[in-house]
Amino acid sequence: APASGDGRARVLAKPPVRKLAKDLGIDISTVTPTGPNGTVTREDVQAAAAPVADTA
Amino acid sequence: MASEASEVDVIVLGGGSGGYAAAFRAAELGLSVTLVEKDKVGGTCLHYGCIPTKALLHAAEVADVARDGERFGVTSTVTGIDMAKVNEYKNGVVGRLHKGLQGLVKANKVNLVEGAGRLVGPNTVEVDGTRYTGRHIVLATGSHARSLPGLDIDGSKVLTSYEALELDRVPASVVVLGGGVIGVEFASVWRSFGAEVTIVEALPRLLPGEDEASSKIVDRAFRKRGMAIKTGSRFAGVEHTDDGVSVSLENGETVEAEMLLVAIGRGPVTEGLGFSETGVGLDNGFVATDERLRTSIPGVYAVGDLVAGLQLAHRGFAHGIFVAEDIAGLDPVPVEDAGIPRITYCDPEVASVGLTAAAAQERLGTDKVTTFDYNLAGNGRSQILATQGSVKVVQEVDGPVLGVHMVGGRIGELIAEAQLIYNWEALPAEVAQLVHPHPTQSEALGEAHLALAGKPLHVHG
Amino acid sequence: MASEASEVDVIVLGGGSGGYAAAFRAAELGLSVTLVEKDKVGGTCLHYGCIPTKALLHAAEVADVARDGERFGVTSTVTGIDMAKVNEYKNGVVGRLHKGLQGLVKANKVNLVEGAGRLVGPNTVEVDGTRYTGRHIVLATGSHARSLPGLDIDGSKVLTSYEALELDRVPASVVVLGGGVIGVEFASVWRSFGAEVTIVEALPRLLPGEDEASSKIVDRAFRKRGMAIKTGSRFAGVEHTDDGVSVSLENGETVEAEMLLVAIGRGPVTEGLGFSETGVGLDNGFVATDERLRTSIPGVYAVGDLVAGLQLAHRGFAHGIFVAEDIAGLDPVPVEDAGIPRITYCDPEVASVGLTAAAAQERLGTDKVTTFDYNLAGNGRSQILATQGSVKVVQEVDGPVLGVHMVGGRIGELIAEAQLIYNWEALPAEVAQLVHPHPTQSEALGEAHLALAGKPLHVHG
Ligand SMILES: Cc1cc2nc3c(=O)[nH]c(=O)nc-3n(C[C@H](O)[C@H](O)[C@H](O)COP(=O)(O)OP(=O)(O)OC[C@H]3O[C@@H](n4cnc5c(N)ncnc54)[C@H](O)[C@@H]3O)c2cc1C
Ligand SMILES: Cc1cc2nc3c(=O)[nH]c(=O)nc-3n(C[C@H](O)[C@H](O)[C@H](O)COP(=O)(O)OP(=O)(O)OC[C@H]3O[C@@H](n4cnc5c(N)ncnc54)[C@H](O)[C@@H]3O)c2cc1C
Repeated sequence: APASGDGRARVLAKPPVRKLAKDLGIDISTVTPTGPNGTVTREDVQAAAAPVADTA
Repeated sequence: MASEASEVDVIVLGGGSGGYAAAFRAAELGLSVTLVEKDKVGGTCLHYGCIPTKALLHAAEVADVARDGERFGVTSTVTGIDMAKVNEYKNGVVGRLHKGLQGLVKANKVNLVEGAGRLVGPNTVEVDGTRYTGRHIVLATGSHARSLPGLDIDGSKVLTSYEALELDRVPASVVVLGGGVIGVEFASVWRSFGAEVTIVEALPRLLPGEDEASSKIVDRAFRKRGMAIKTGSRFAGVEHTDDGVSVSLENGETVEAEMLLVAIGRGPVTEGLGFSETGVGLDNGFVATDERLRTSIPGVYAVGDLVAGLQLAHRGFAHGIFVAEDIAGLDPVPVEDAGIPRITYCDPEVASVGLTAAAAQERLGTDKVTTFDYNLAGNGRSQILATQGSVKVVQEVDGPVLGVHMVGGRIGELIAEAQLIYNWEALPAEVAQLVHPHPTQSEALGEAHLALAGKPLHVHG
Repeated sequence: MASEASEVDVIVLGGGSGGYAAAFRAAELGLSVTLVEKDKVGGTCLHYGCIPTKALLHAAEVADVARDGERFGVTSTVTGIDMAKVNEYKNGVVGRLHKGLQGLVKANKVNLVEGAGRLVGPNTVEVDGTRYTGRHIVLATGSHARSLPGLDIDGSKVLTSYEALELDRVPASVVVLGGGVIGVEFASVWRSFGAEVTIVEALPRLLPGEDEASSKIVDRAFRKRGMAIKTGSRFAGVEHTDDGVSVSLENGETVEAEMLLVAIGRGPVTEGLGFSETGVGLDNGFVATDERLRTSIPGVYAVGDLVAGLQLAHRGFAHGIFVAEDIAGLDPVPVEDAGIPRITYCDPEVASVGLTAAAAQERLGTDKVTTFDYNLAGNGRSQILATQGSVKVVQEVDGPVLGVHMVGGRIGELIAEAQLIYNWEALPAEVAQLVHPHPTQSEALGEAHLALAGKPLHVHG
């Protein structure tokens, strides 16, 4: 099981994508990864940031 | 009565790094912009700061290289420094860049008003009797050299950087008051040009804003270059003598020299410009702003050296761009000082980004911070360049890189990479997975990250 | 009969960049390692490649700087190049790094076997009659300079880089056959040292592996430096003359010179070492591997110049580290050539990472690729250094950076930052959000990203 606490070091994402999540105010450890080997992609972060209405 | 100009979206007061960046970006975003400048666009950085000092530092490097050619097998000699030609070169660089910048003012369709402006209302700037109103105002009047009470700048024996840049000769000897960035850069230039140099700094070390390890290396290198360094020494007074000055220190010592450079810091240009009269809140002389660079008056922003913090041209650029984008409603991410790269262009160069080891330890606790210091003796390219120094990386234990601190010839350019690592909060292992080109100085940065990731390659015990 | 040594986890055959990196990393990971080297640890790069050439290039830079001092106001002159001293300096650098590396072999507890090894079985290497068995074998025998049929290297008039590094004088004139990395680096050195230089290249441009824009700038700069460049010219033959050589081209031209440098490429060292006899699959002379650097024999890997692709020392490091981690079961990410930074250290320097514009267009379609070319004329620091060139960034439309291509004095170090941008698949806007230090050459990289992000700052029309 993933260690609790500081998820930042454990989530797989390219550094600029982690920065994007931070700028958008998103906790990247809550984003569902769709990239290779469970990597969080830029698109995953953007999807998590998009207002729910967009998906309607 | 004053005449009135039609209202624009943005008035920028001051055409230095912060001001022109705000003006250009605002214009790019379709806003109408008036830029008020009383001297020359480009401000301190282009005309009296970054560019002319770095030209002098390059001439200094050329002198050192040519003097030291034998060591590399090149039979070369230096017979003198021709300050007239040095200045011609320096002014040539400034002139070309100034011309380019003037072209950009036109290309961006920024309305340049030449003259001294004054804030006369929350939306209004007055220049030579004409009133300009803007939906937004950006204050960008920059900074000027500070002095001490009783320490009068006469421009010939007691100088600030402003006068020092115009010297038509190399002083035989000079006392540099202040071991901060500007002080050590001038000290480095003059030493390379052959002067006897004494640096006086009240704090216990040179470059007190840098990581202690960096200060130590510079101190050692400067002494090796033959400079006298008096840290922890407070200035008491200066007297003019027949051939120069006699500088006395609080500890009773005196130092004689041809000139005294006063480089004890720069203060904001906020007085007599109507700022406080109009209600712009000041703090210690600087314009008080929030993290979005908003002053106490709605619609009025401040950028650059006016805002307390790092006094750097590229911080001004970043501020200017931020404010323009904020005005245009793009909701940009605020600019944080810690993420702004810092370079001191003395020999050896010093560069850093992020937190010092001490600051990181203070913030996170000693046991949460680890550092690795890679000595440039292990770096092939540095051996080739015959330079010494180190690359120190500060890391949160099991976490991202918190700071990078480097000293060495030509090391300044490397901080651009470190800046990405710091701002993108990369883990050492993520940097270590990638490969640095061989043989470069950048490999030292790579080696430090390899070591922190537990996989050192060229690390000597 | 051969004696037997006890089995180890890893035998590495060849102690160059690829081999020693594999050995060190394997040892760090707790594996027992035997490293076989017939000459000197450090291999081509340290003794006959990267390091000595870059020392010569630095001496060349020193000569140029000292010769050109007047331009910066430094009254300097160069009266000669003392090749004995140049070589002393160069050998000093190599010697110090070699000593350091020998220390690392010991510190890492790698068992160094000095002698020529031969693969005699899928787990066995024989050296001077002793058989060493290893659970894994890493082939790392590197590469050697190639020649053409009928083109004999005599070591005095017709040389490869190997002999060229040992010259005790500067040739009055030289023909460089091959306009690739090694060719242009030697051409650059000799020109700075005062030789008449002619480069002959069969392909239509210098540095054919680089983006076409880079080749063009180097071509122009080299011509301005007084070199003769014959691209699209095929070598026909060489004759020895009384004072040198006469080189004839297929187009009927002949060029006379004191020496001919043959720099037409390097081939793998795979013959006579038992590779094919033992069943190691070869491809065009190179060892055939999959992306995890596995050869056709289980447990046998190949790294570095033996593996077709970029011939670079740091690729060797990356390969070596990868294989060691793979053997140790860490499941590392394969090393891709495109992400490896490339530098040519001639004057002006050339550096790149990722795809050329042409390659990107071929891969994604012309309309899916955009590029921005920032001229160093707009970069303050480059003006100060008096260097010309450009920074070109290739981007997928609305997507990440696909390649970076730079030319200019001292530009090589900047590719370390570009390498992060490329490998981390950053968007121009993500780079543009951060600020590059002023005044540096790295700002040119920043400006190119600002422009691609739609927010140019110092971009001249
Ligand atoms: C010697 C020296 C070396 C430096 N080297 C570097 C370096 O290498 N790198 C670096 O990043 N930074 C360097 N700096 C700092 C850098 O110059 C400043 O951080 C930068 O110039 C700040 O920009 P600014 O726009 O805030 O102010 P300024 O550049 O000071 O611009 C303010 C402008 O406002 C104008 N102005 C003022 N009052 C009025 C008015 N009432 N009406 C109209 N116009 C007005 C001024 O004429 C000026 O043009 C150096 C500074 C000095 C002094
Ligand atoms: C002139 C020149 C300049 C270069 N400049 C650069 C540069 O600036 N940057 C860069 O990245 N790359 C540069 N290179 C390329 C770089 O040197 C190679 O990519 C690198 O050395 C490859 O490493 P390697 O370990 O594969 O092979 P090598 O370094 O060639 O090492 C192979 C080793 O194996 C040993 N060996 C061979 N056969 C046997 C055997 N049978 N038994 C025992 N030992 C054996 C050899 O003695 C040698 O030490 C340059 C090359 C040259 C020639």
